[in-house]
Amino acid sequence: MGVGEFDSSVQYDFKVDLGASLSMASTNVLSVPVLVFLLGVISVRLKADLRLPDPVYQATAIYLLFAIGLKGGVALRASEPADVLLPIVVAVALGIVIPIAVFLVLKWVTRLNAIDRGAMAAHYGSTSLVTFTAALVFLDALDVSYEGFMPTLLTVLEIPGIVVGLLLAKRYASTRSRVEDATSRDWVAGDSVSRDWIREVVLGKSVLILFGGLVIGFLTGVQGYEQVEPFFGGLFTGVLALFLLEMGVLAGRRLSDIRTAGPGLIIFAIVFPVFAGTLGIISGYLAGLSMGGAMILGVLCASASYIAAPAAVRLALPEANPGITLTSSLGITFPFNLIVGIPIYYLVAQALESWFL
Amino acid sequence: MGVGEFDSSVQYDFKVDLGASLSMASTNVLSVPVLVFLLGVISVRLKADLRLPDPVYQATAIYLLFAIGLKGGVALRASEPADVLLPIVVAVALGIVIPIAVFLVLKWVTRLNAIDRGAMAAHYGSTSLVTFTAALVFLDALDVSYEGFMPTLLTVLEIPGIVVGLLLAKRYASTRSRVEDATSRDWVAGDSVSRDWIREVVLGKSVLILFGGLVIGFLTGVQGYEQVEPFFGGLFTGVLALFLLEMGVLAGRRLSDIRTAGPGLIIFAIVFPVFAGTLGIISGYLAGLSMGGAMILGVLCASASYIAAPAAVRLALPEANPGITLTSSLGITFPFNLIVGIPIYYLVAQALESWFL
Amino acid sequence: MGVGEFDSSVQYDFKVDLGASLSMASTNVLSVPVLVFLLGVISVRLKADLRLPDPVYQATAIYLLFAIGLKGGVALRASEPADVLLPIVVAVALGIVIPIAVFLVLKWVTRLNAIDRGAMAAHYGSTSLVTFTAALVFLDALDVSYEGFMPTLLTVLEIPGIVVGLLLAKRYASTRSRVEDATSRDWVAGDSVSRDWIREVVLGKSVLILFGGLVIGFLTGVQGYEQVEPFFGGLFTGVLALFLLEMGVLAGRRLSDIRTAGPGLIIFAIVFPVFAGTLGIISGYLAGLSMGGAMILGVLCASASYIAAPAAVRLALPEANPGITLTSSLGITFPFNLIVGIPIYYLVAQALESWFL
Amino acid sequence: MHEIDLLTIVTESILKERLIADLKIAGATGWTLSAAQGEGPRNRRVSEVEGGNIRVEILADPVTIARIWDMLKDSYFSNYAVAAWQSTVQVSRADRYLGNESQG
Amino acid sequence: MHEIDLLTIVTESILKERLIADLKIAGATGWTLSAAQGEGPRNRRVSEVEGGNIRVEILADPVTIARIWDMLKDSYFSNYAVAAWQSTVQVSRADRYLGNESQG
Amino acid sequence: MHEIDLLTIVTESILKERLIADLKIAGATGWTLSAAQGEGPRNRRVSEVEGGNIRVEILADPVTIARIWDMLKDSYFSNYAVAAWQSTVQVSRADRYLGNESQG
Ligand SMILES: Nc1ncnc2c1ncn2[C@@H]1O[C@H](COP(=O)(O)O)[C@@H](O)[C@H]1O
Ligand SMILES: Nc1ncnc2c1ncn2[C@@H]1O[C@H](COP(=O)(O)O)[C@@H](O)[C@H]1O
Ligand SMILES: Nc1ncnc2c1ncn2[C@@H]1O[C@H](COP(=O)(O)O)[C@@H](O)[C@H]1O
Ligand code: NA
Ligand code: NA
Ligand code: NA
Repeated sequence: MGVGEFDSSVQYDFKVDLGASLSMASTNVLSVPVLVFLLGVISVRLKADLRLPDPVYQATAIYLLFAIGLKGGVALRASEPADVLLPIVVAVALGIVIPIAVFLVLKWVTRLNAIDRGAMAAHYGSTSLVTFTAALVFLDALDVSYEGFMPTLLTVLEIPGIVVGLLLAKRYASTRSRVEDATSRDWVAGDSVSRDWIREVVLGKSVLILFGGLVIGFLTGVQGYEQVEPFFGGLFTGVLALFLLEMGVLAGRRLSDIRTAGPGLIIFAIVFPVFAGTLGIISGYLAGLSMGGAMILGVLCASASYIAAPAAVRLALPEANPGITLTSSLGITFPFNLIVGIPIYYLVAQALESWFL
Repeated sequence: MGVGEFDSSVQYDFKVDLGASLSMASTNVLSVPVLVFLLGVISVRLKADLRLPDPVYQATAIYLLFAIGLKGGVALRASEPADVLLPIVVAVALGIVIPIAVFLVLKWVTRLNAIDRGAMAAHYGSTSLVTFTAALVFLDALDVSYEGFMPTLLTVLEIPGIVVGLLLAKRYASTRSRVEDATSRDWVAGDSVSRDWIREVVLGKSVLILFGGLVIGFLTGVQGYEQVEPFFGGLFTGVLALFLLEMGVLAGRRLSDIRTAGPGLIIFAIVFPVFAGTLGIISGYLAGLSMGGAMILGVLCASASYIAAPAAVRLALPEANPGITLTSSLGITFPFNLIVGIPIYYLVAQALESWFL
Repeated sequence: MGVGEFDSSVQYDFKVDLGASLSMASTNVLSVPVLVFLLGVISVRLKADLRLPDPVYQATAIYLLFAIGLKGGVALRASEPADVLLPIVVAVALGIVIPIAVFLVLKWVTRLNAIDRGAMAAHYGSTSLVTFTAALVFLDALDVSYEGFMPTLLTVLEIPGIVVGLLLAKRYASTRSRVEDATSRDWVAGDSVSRDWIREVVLGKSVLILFGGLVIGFLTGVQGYEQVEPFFGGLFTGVLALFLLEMGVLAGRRLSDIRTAGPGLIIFAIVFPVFAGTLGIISGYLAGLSMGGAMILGVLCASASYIAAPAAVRLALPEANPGITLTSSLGITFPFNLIVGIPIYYLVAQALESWFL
Repeated sequence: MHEIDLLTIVTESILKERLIADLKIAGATGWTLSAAQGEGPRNRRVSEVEGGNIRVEILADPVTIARIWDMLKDSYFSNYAVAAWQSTVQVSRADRYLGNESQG
Repeated sequence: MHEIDLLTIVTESILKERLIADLKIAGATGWTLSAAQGEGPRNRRVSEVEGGNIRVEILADPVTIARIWDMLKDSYFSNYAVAAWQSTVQVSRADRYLGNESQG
Repeated sequence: MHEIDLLTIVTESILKERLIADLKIAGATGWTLSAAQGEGPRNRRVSEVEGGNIRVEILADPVTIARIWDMLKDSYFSNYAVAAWQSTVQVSRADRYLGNESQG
């Protein structure tokens, strides 16, 4: 077989990959949840916000968190402890490294002050349940398998990033308060709440539900899960779609703020996830995860929190500007990940697979 | 074979039909959704209104609209464009003709002023999602097939009737304002909102969700639908039942107003739907629909809106008396259609079938 | 075969029973609904109450009541009237006897006044839907059959206990009002509402939904039920789990009040259910129920109401202290029944089976 | 603009139907109700299970408001969790809020 | 502490978007809205189907409040179910509630 | 009837637990809370994601109310979206709304 033949064969393979990639990207974009998200965004443009009633939206969030945890717990029980340990350690490490990277990179590409950079670090150091879930739905649609204990990594990655981000901001804040006096009154309040924020973050409701679901799934096992499968399993993708209607509205409202965000922040909100996602995929392979699992860890690293982190930051770091962090995480990074990021991380995971597995 | 034998054979066939008709009527009345509707009505009589909490009711409406649209979109994609075009054109025509008929007929049988007749035209020119849905459930229970793109016709018929009804009322209103001066101050307000009402009607939330579902179903196709089928498909009839509990309460509250409505309005609210339904069935056959499809188009014509139209009329035509329109559409026509209308339209469609198919 | 051998064989059987009992108890404790209840309790301890939004919680209650009624009605239709009659009569008798027993026993073990004892009688004379449902889920998990018409007994037992309890308290109240004058002003109000309370109790919303579901199930039959089975059947255990999250929070909030309840009340709240449950099981066998059915009747007798009864008592007997009744029924008896009571009643039913069947 | 009294009543949600009926008996021509939560010195409520408090506002003439206060004192204060306060506000169409009895 | 006017408007929930737009046109710098139910002498509403009433509070200077009253009289009172009342309250940062026009 | 102060605070719903704790520290014996939405001049809120505003009413003696105002100025105004206003109302059982400290 000559070089020419080999080349053309490669080319041929490449064509197939391109076709496969396109069909895969369209599987993602044309899935009901992603299309519903776009419907939500469009409804904001048409000034007819298709929001769910608040209590239903909150119940939907509880459902998704608990269902993800429950399934993860059932799968965790079926896993070998040895297989789970290294990924958990790696996830904790990523939860510390990523927010520090955010804090440093933002100093370089934007003019944000340390408090806002710490707030951003808290958001990007934590994870997005919905992005994670959409990636699972995506892999399921492609029939690609992944480790069942991925929700464990979601739970593990939720907290450390927020704590590290807040600590980075607080370190600066305490320095400043010694220098400036005009704002000292604020810092009294800042101090008086300091006892609360670690508790608030670690024992937030979303973490409790997710973690509670994980433990309950672990305890009840496959047998107990079967009784509730039609509710927590069968309905999952449909409920996710409904939830994404609301997320689309919330993201759509942020779209008009993007112009004011400045080019540095926009570039960051798109490029950093790809960087963090690739880091997550490589770490996943090093931790022994399958291709699907590594991709999901990449998605966790690439995604930014817009529920747990904003709440924690608002309470513990009220001086931070939520306009900046929410526009970036909810207005740019979330839609990017949902629509093009997920297929990209899948391609990256595929491309890197041969290096590791 | 003599005449007598022929006669008796006809009689025999007729007996079978009667039995079949009765069993069909009881299939309808004894279905869970219809019984739940009656439970809602009765609960009002017992002064213990079994209403769903408002946010849940609203979420249920979103679910029903979206699920209907979604299934319609999936089916639309599987349809030949040529098969769909004529029914759409016919539906638009019905959406213009019916409200004009309402406006004229009401002048003849009631003493309503032009504004209230325009409001009635808007209600009866539009459609009722729940009546439509109950008819689908009815046909499914009888295993009678219908065109999958019927939700497209529901979407098409939702708007024109409202616009035509409002235009009829507005035409009178502008005439009047030139004559009478005492009410001129009101018309300032009437004018200042005139820019809004077409937008309000065309881009109302219910239309957007229904139409959004249709487009999403079309784009995602059977493959994408499968992922959300347990939620948007499997649960559909059950959620409809829950929704009808609330509809029963709302209709039950209107029942006591019927006495005040006057005989003309009561007769109209029962006879007009049968007339419009028959018109719809005939038009459906002429447009090439199957028996099931023609019956559904009849149901769409026979049903009166009590969500989209009341909201649009309240904003665009505040002088209209909602007591009249809601009592008629929600208190009389809706229960009539749900309980006896649906079997009647089915019988009419069956009876006319041999003329057309 | 000698005595020794017989003995050892008994011992052997006993060992098997113990193992089976333990596995059965763990089936109960490790079921998702019970674990979710514990998650709710723990969340209160962690000061992060995992409550559902109010409207969703209310809708969930409507769903559970209606679904239970519906299934019961479908099953009732398939039952022989003769088989159902005796259990109904027995249930009514239990609904009268149990609250009287509560009233008398409490006089003996506590220092509660007659009004609070009447309130307690109303609570323990009525039933708990969730305890009942959890028992059904438990039996389903063990593949133990029971009569399908058990929801009929639930409905029958809901009301009489409340009425008897209130009558006992009222009898005392009217005596007192003739003696004491200082409180006479209150009794005017007490009298002015007296016309309402029977109506409030008998036509309460929860009774209406449960009873409505029963009638609808009976009318629609298996055929009608099939259309809504995915919603009202398939999702049932999952929705129950969600509901128990809220129940766990409500019970958890009561836990801190237990200390103040006094030893007499605590002992009563645990021992009386076992007594009433055993009475119910025996009565069930005497009424001709199967082992599963007798156990469920026992659960109905053992359980205390914390929705219908508190509402009725608050309106009809405002002088009663809800702190006492809710702490006892929701804070002690409900968790006791859910976690250890259900397996106990099952063991009791098994132990007594040979005496009756 | 005319002066009129505004009475706000916060109480257990379970009393909704009864309170509204009593307001009408006392002569109120209207009311506005919102859902609420709360804590107070008594804090002995079953509403925890039933969905919190209701917050009801009534615009009426002083005679009607006084009658409502009496009704609250007679039938609500001793047995139920209630907070109530009154102020004077200005409205433009005062006759809407005046019952027939007190209009003479 | 400074004196400022507080206007409370209760009306049909379907008017939410329109009312908020009109408040801004009238010069209000803010508003607070809660869901409500109610009954009144007119009681002719479609909102029964649409989810009840809204209760909107507006803090503003007397000029702005007067403009809102005019707006209500012109466009709302005749056609819609509305109750509105006004009182004077005290705030600590009055400038937040004053529009540009009336600050001169 | 007795005079008492009524303070209304509208703020971000995320602050619910913290605000209630702070009210108790300041000496309030009770509070009533409703869900609300709103817009104001600052309008910088995360609550959009978290479910809007809360509207809290506190009946208390002037000393306690003044303490709450101080608390708001120190810890809330600078960092959070807050509107607050105060008026004087009449209640029938004033002692219910007075803390121990100020009753002397
Ligand atoms: N000082 C107060 N300020 C505002 N609302 C109060 C106050 N005290 C009581 N309330 C309200 O009145 C309800 C009943 O109070 P209580 O009777 O003390 O349980 C509480 O749940 C609160 O909503
Ligand atoms: N006297 C009143 N007191 C308190 N609220 C009222 C009163 N009258 C009317 N309302 C409110 O204003 C709304 C509209 O009243 P109406 O225009 O009479 O239907 C009612 O639904 C109530 O919420
Ligand atoms: N002029 C106003 N009238 C009524 N409520 C206001 C006003 N200004 C602000 N608010 C309320 O206070 C909240 C916080 O305002 P802000 O701090 O300006 O975002 C808003 O969301 C409104 O609910
Ligand atoms: Na991340
Ligand atoms: Na129609
Ligand atoms: Na019982």
